[in-house]
Amino acid sequence: MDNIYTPYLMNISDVTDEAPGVRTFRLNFQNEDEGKNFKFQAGQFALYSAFGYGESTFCIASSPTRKDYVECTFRQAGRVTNALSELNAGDTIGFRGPYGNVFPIEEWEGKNLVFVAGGIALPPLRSVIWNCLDLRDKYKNITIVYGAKTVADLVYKNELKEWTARDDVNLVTTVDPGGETPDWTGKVGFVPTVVEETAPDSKDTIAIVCGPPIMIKFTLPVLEKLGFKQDKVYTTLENRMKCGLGKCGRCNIGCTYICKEGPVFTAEEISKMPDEF
Amino acid sequence: MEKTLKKEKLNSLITGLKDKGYKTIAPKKDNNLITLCEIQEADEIHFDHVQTNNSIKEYFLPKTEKILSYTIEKTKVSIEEPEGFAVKSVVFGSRPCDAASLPIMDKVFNWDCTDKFWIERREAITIVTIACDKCDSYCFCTSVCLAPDAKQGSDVLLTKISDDEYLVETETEKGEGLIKELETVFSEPPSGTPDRQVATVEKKFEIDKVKPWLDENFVHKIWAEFSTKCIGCGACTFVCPTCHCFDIVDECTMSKGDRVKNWDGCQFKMFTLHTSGHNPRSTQDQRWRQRIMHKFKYYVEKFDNILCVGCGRCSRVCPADMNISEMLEIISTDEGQPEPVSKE
Amino acid sequence: MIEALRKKAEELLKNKTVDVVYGYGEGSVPERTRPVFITKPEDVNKLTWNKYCVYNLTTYLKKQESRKLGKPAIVVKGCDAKTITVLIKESQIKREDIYIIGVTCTGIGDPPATKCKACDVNTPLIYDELIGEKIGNKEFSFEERYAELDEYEKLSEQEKWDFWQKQFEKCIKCYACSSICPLCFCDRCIVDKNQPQWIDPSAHPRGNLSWNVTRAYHLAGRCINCEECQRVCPADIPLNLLNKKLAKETEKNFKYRSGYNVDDELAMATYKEDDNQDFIK
Amino acid sequence: MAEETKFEPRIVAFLCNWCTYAGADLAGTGRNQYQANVRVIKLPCTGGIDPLFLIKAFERGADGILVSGCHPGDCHYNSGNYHARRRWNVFRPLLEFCGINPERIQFSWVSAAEGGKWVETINGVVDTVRALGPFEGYQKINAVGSDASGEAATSGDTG
Amino acid sequence: MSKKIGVFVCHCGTNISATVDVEKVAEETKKNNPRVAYTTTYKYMCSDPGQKLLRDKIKEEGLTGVVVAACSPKMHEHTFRNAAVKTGLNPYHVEISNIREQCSWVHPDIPTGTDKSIDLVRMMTEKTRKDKSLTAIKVPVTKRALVIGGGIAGIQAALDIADGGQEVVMVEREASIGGHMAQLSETFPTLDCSQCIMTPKMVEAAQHDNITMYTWSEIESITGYLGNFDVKIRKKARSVDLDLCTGCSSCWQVCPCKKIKSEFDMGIGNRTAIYIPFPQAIPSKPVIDRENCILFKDARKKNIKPNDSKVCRKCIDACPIAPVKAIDYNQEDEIVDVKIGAIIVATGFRELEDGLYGEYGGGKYEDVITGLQFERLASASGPTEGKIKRPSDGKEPEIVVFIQCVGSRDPAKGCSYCSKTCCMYTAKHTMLYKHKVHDGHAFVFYIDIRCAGKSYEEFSQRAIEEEGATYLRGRVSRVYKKGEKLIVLGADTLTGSVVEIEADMVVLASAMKAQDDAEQFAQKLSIQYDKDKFFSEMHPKLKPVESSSAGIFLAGTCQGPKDIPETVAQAGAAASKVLALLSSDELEREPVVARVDRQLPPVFSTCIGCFYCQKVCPYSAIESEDIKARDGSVIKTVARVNEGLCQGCGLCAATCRSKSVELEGFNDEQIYAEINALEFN
Repeated sequence: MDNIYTPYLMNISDVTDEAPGVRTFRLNFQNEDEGKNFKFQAGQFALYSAFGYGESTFCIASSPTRKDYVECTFRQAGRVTNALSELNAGDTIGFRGPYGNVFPIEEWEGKNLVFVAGGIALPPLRSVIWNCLDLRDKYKNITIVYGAKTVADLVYKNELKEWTARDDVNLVTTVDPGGETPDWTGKVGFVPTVVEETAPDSKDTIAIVCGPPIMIKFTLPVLEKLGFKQDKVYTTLENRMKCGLGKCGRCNIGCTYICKEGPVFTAEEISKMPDEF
Repeated sequence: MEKTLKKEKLNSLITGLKDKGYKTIAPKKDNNLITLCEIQEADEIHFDHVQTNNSIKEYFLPKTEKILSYTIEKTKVSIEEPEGFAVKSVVFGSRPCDAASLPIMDKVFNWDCTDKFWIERREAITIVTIACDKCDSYCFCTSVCLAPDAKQGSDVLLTKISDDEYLVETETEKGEGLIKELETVFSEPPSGTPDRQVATVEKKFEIDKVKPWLDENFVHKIWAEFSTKCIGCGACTFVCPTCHCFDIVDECTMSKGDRVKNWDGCQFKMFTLHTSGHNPRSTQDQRWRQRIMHKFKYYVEKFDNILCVGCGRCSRVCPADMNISEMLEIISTDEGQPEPVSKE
Repeated sequence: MIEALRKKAEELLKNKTVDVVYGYGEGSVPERTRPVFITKPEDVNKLTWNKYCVYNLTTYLKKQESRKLGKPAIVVKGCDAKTITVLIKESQIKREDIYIIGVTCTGIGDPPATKCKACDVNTPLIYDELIGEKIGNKEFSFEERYAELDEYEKLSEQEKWDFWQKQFEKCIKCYACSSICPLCFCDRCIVDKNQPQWIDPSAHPRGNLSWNVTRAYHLAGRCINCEECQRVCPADIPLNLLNKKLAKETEKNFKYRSGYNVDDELAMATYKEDDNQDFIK
Repeated sequence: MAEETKFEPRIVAFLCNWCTYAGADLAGTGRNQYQANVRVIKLPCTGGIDPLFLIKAFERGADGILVSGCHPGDCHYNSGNYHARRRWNVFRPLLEFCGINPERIQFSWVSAAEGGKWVETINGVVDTVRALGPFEGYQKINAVGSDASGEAATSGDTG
Repeated sequence: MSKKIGVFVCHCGTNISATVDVEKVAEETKKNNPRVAYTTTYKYMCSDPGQKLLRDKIKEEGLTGVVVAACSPKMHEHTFRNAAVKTGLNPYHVEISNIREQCSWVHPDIPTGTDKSIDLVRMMTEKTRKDKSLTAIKVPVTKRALVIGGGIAGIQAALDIADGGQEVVMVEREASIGGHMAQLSETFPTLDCSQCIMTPKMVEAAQHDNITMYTWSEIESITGYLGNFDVKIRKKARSVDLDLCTGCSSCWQVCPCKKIKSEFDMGIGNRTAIYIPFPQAIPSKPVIDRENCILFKDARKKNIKPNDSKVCRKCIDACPIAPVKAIDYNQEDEIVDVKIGAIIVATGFRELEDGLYGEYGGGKYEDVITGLQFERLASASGPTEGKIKRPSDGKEPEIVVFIQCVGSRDPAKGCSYCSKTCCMYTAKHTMLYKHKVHDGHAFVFYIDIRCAGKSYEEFSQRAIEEEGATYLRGRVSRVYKKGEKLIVLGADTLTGSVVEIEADMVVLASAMKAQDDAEQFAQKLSIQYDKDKFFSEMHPKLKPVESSSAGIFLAGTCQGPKDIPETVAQAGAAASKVLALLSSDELEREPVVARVDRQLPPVFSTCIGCFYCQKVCPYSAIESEDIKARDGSVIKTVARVNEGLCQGCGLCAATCRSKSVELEGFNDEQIYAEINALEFN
């Protein structure tokens, strides 16, 4: 019988420093067969292990359309992420996943998409953004509103440039007041305000929001005001997890296990959950 | 299959089990405790108790268990799968409530994917239960749809029919197989209806009223009122036969390590603490609510089972005398409207 | 006594001297009591006092949930009262922030708790109001105080190791011992520090040895011998033996007994130039 | 056990920077040879040694530990060694009470001038621990988890 | 940060490579240690090419951590850290593995030494994995010095600093500066008049633009640290307004209390209740002795304000200052706050209490006096105007016995140490006596004569040979009174005979003791003191004027008995240290300091505020900090380390039960990593 707790062994093939304390690993399966059989969909997460320190949960940040590798972006915070950040290209990490549900991107086909992300919450959306961009003709307008505290805190700076350059993507970047640099050309202001200013048309549009709780709290009313129905607004949740498999018993909000029924939820689903965030 | 077991045959039974390659786990007195633990001789077995202090859980979900080990050489890691954790054993003399916990927990350990550490042990271990001939005021199996002679989870159920004789009933093929393996130890069933000596466990609350109340009262002042005295330890969850929450940690030296699955409990404040310092269940009332909700609402919704077998251990060990059946009694008799209190 | 206790509690609540009274109430069974938190004068009849009032209620001084109820009056036996002295010394509470209802006590538990055998605080050393007839506190010799250690100290090294290994093996890391301890008041217990993880969190013999030894060591010169850790241990580990051993060494080496005098310097936060150093080469 | 292999005790020494570490340096400068069983961990002061360090050293397989710092009154930080001494005054009996031979944790004062005493001390520790033999008790519990399941770890098997 | 560690194994010529296979160490390290990206060996790492190699490889290989396996860190840790800094690498990512002093030099067997080296290097690479960048702590410096004590040490130090251009605040607890030196008659070995050389210095100090003087004042408290002390000075109520008073003497001339024993005259002269301690006092303005003044006595008795008492108002009536009198009976203590950058402690000594030697009649017979009392007798400005008279009857003593080592070198009763000055001043006393009483005879009982100092030996020889003092080697067993005479019973150990002398006066060369309140004072300053309560220098040889606390220096006899030249030299030395310190605007300190954990809300800190750390800290470097909510309410009170005071011992870190305090450079992760890398299992 397979051990559900055994991770794949992966090589770190590339390390990118995104922002202070934020880093992206590109990972390749050490066993090629495992790599060939591996499949995931946008929205899913995994448990990454720094051997000797333990496992940490975060989303898969690369698109399922890029099949040769998996990428993850994490911020140094606890024991495991600190240990991960010590690693270099060539080192081994463990990967257990993919777990959780997915963004229903097929349902979104033929619709406009608005992605709203704040700070270190762009990585969960990056997977689905690239997924949709790689299938560009299936979707109508794609708008991305992304904000961070300061210019330095913006992640995926190269990709932001790439998106800016593309004429089939409307990228709006913003930084919190005081976080701008002299040569900053984006907006200055908090994400909810910028969303309101950008005022994407809610008709036939799906909004995908991801960010710190405070940002979500203020963005949802803005979207509502813009006419977005709760079931057209998606977000991802995170909670402390140990197994990722619905067994260890801690990631539930009320009856809902984030690891199994999530992490992707509509605003409607979330509004029905008890207040235990 | 029905048989009887004479007490005088116990020796042969235990020796027989040993001969057939079984490890025997049975209640044994250890100072102030009655512990389910490995025994060698029938004499070691203790009978005259209500309940063992530890539950059967630890033979399927040990308090600490290696789920993999690895060696680190420079940049390379090699993983070694643990082996030999499922040892052919018989748990002899556990209580029906303990046995009943196992099929309940099978559900979560089989949810979508199978936890082999649980399942392989389940396969390797045969449960021979002895129905309760006595109980105490903490017992409430009858309130959670079980009974002192409940059969759920047992492979073989023994019921005392006289001072030196047990009625032996097999409940599963595995149980039947075991009895057959040791056929000579058992006698034929008595003719007529045997006098089953089974304790009478008082019914404390109407379980049917519990979930409807919980559905309505996620926010209620009773959570805080009842749990002010809770000290936030893990005693209740660790002695509970159905509490199965666990933690996964790495323990290692520089070059080799183990990934370990340890018991964890929802009453600890660390249980849900994010690395950011945020805690979705930051106060004891929230944690106490989680425990009750998990057992009597969430698990029911997910797996159609109450996550409680009424063994009463949590209430016996609670350092602050938090009594779960008392809580449920309050809930099941609360006729009033929900009393929402504002959240801080 | 119960009446006097209830009357006092009622008066304190009525006068708004305090917001809550931490006391003992009836428990699940007659042989048990449980902590109760009385906030309304009309509820004082829930208070009781008998030989099953084993709890050291001062532990609720460290808990945010009970502290939220406001300024407490707290029912303490002589042994429990010593905790308050330590808590004051260790800047955890201010004397004026609590009201101490001392109860005289001739022993609790059935059979009587070990700590009661050489009890020298039948009358609490610190209180605002004393309930019950004042009892002249007895004095015991050093040997009498630590008599229960004798049989264990006599064991050979191997016997000691085996004894404690057998005890620690039972530990399930439920942390009832530290949760109940009124002096284990750290926000983050050392066992929960994972960068680095000094104490293996697993309940295997290695993790259990380091946890139990560290827990005891962290109470050196502090433990006031309320024996709550031992009482609550679901694995029946005689934890207080470790605490007591440390108390003995602290008294032997530093002439210090925790909880007796608020003016004493904390044993483990000070030193004397002539401290014992026989063992140092 | 099949054959006798010569037991070499594994010793960890926690030394203060100012006295004993310098004393050990002096022994080196004087080319005073001693047994090579010791691995030194340097700290500013013995007062900075938490008993957890010692437990962890045993967990990582040490057969013996030496803690050494400045003589009383010589502490670079005025009173660090006095506080350390207090700690050991209670910690040592605690370990002894738990069945750990106190000879496995030794303490000494070795000044920066006492290269000779360092050699003597470390040889003494090595010899004493060699005579005591491997720290089997701890070795057994250290092995737990790495080659046995939790269940086996809790069985009363004393081998 | 990703860790890429480079390991450089030094041959140290053959010092290491002769007994350690350095190539194997490098190879094994490269092969096994995670995060080690580069290893090499080199003949002499500390040489210029060695350091260049280190710098080049840091850059080429992109190393973020370095382990140099070489000699003791005490030798070249600094060298290699500095080399790393030049490449832009933070120096605290460089660690030394000591494989020379603690390996190659002490283990001759190559396999053994090699194995141990591999282990030591592994432990250090693991520690390096956990190294964090640390930046030197910069502390601004307040350019003002505080000198505590206005004796010769304090005055000298203050003048030197003031002349160096820095501000000085001087605090003297007596009514006048001058100290013991002002009491002396003449000084050895030149016999020049003490007043003549002291008074000009006192005046200079008083008039110096850079010196602010507080007499009749004491230190209330000192907080802060090197460069940034906050000092509270208590100006005791003098009852006289120093600004108004001209020192005209009208008041003390009319004072009716004339029989108060003068402290300055060591009790053998009298003074009034409103008084100046001595005629040359600076400031030359009086103080009212509130204990003895009848007005204050009356006010205390009646529990009224002093100014409301009508018992005696002679002084205020006599005060010519108008319209506001210079005397203010109701004056109260005043607290002055000053910010200070460095401190010199020059609080001096006291003479051994004379009652201690009852067998010598000390404190019992009036004519048994102490050395300082003799100074006052011999002083031209003393109560006898320099005439040697017996205190009891004013007669000129014909035979005077001087007893040396009273209290000194007597661990049983007095002090174990030698008071250092007594041999010389006793010799001086015999001379002064002979000069004034030509027919007189001086006997000296001594144990040893210790006259090490320029011209000292010659001086004491002169006392014996030219001035005719009789030196007897031995102890005096008893002095008792017989009629008007004092019988001195002693032993002459050189002849082995018992000596009995009928003396008119006995002078005890009493020991120099630390001030009575030295212990409390040291605690106030957080400086160390020795068993005799003299303040301890940081290092007995190399840091003789530094106290154990950074920024606090010692001068004069508060640190131990010494004579005037030595005191002046030490004061000058302390002053130069202070000047050096005050010459920079900012001080840089090694960042090896403790830190109390701080976290984001809602945790803020894992510290629970038990303050054990504060109690064990030898430097008072732990403060308490209230973490407040937006509304100002206190959420939590936690410990905080004052970086300026912390010396990096780590006591707090080891004391903290929750390990919420860590020592930078030796933090928990680093030590854990070292232990974890033992790989014994």
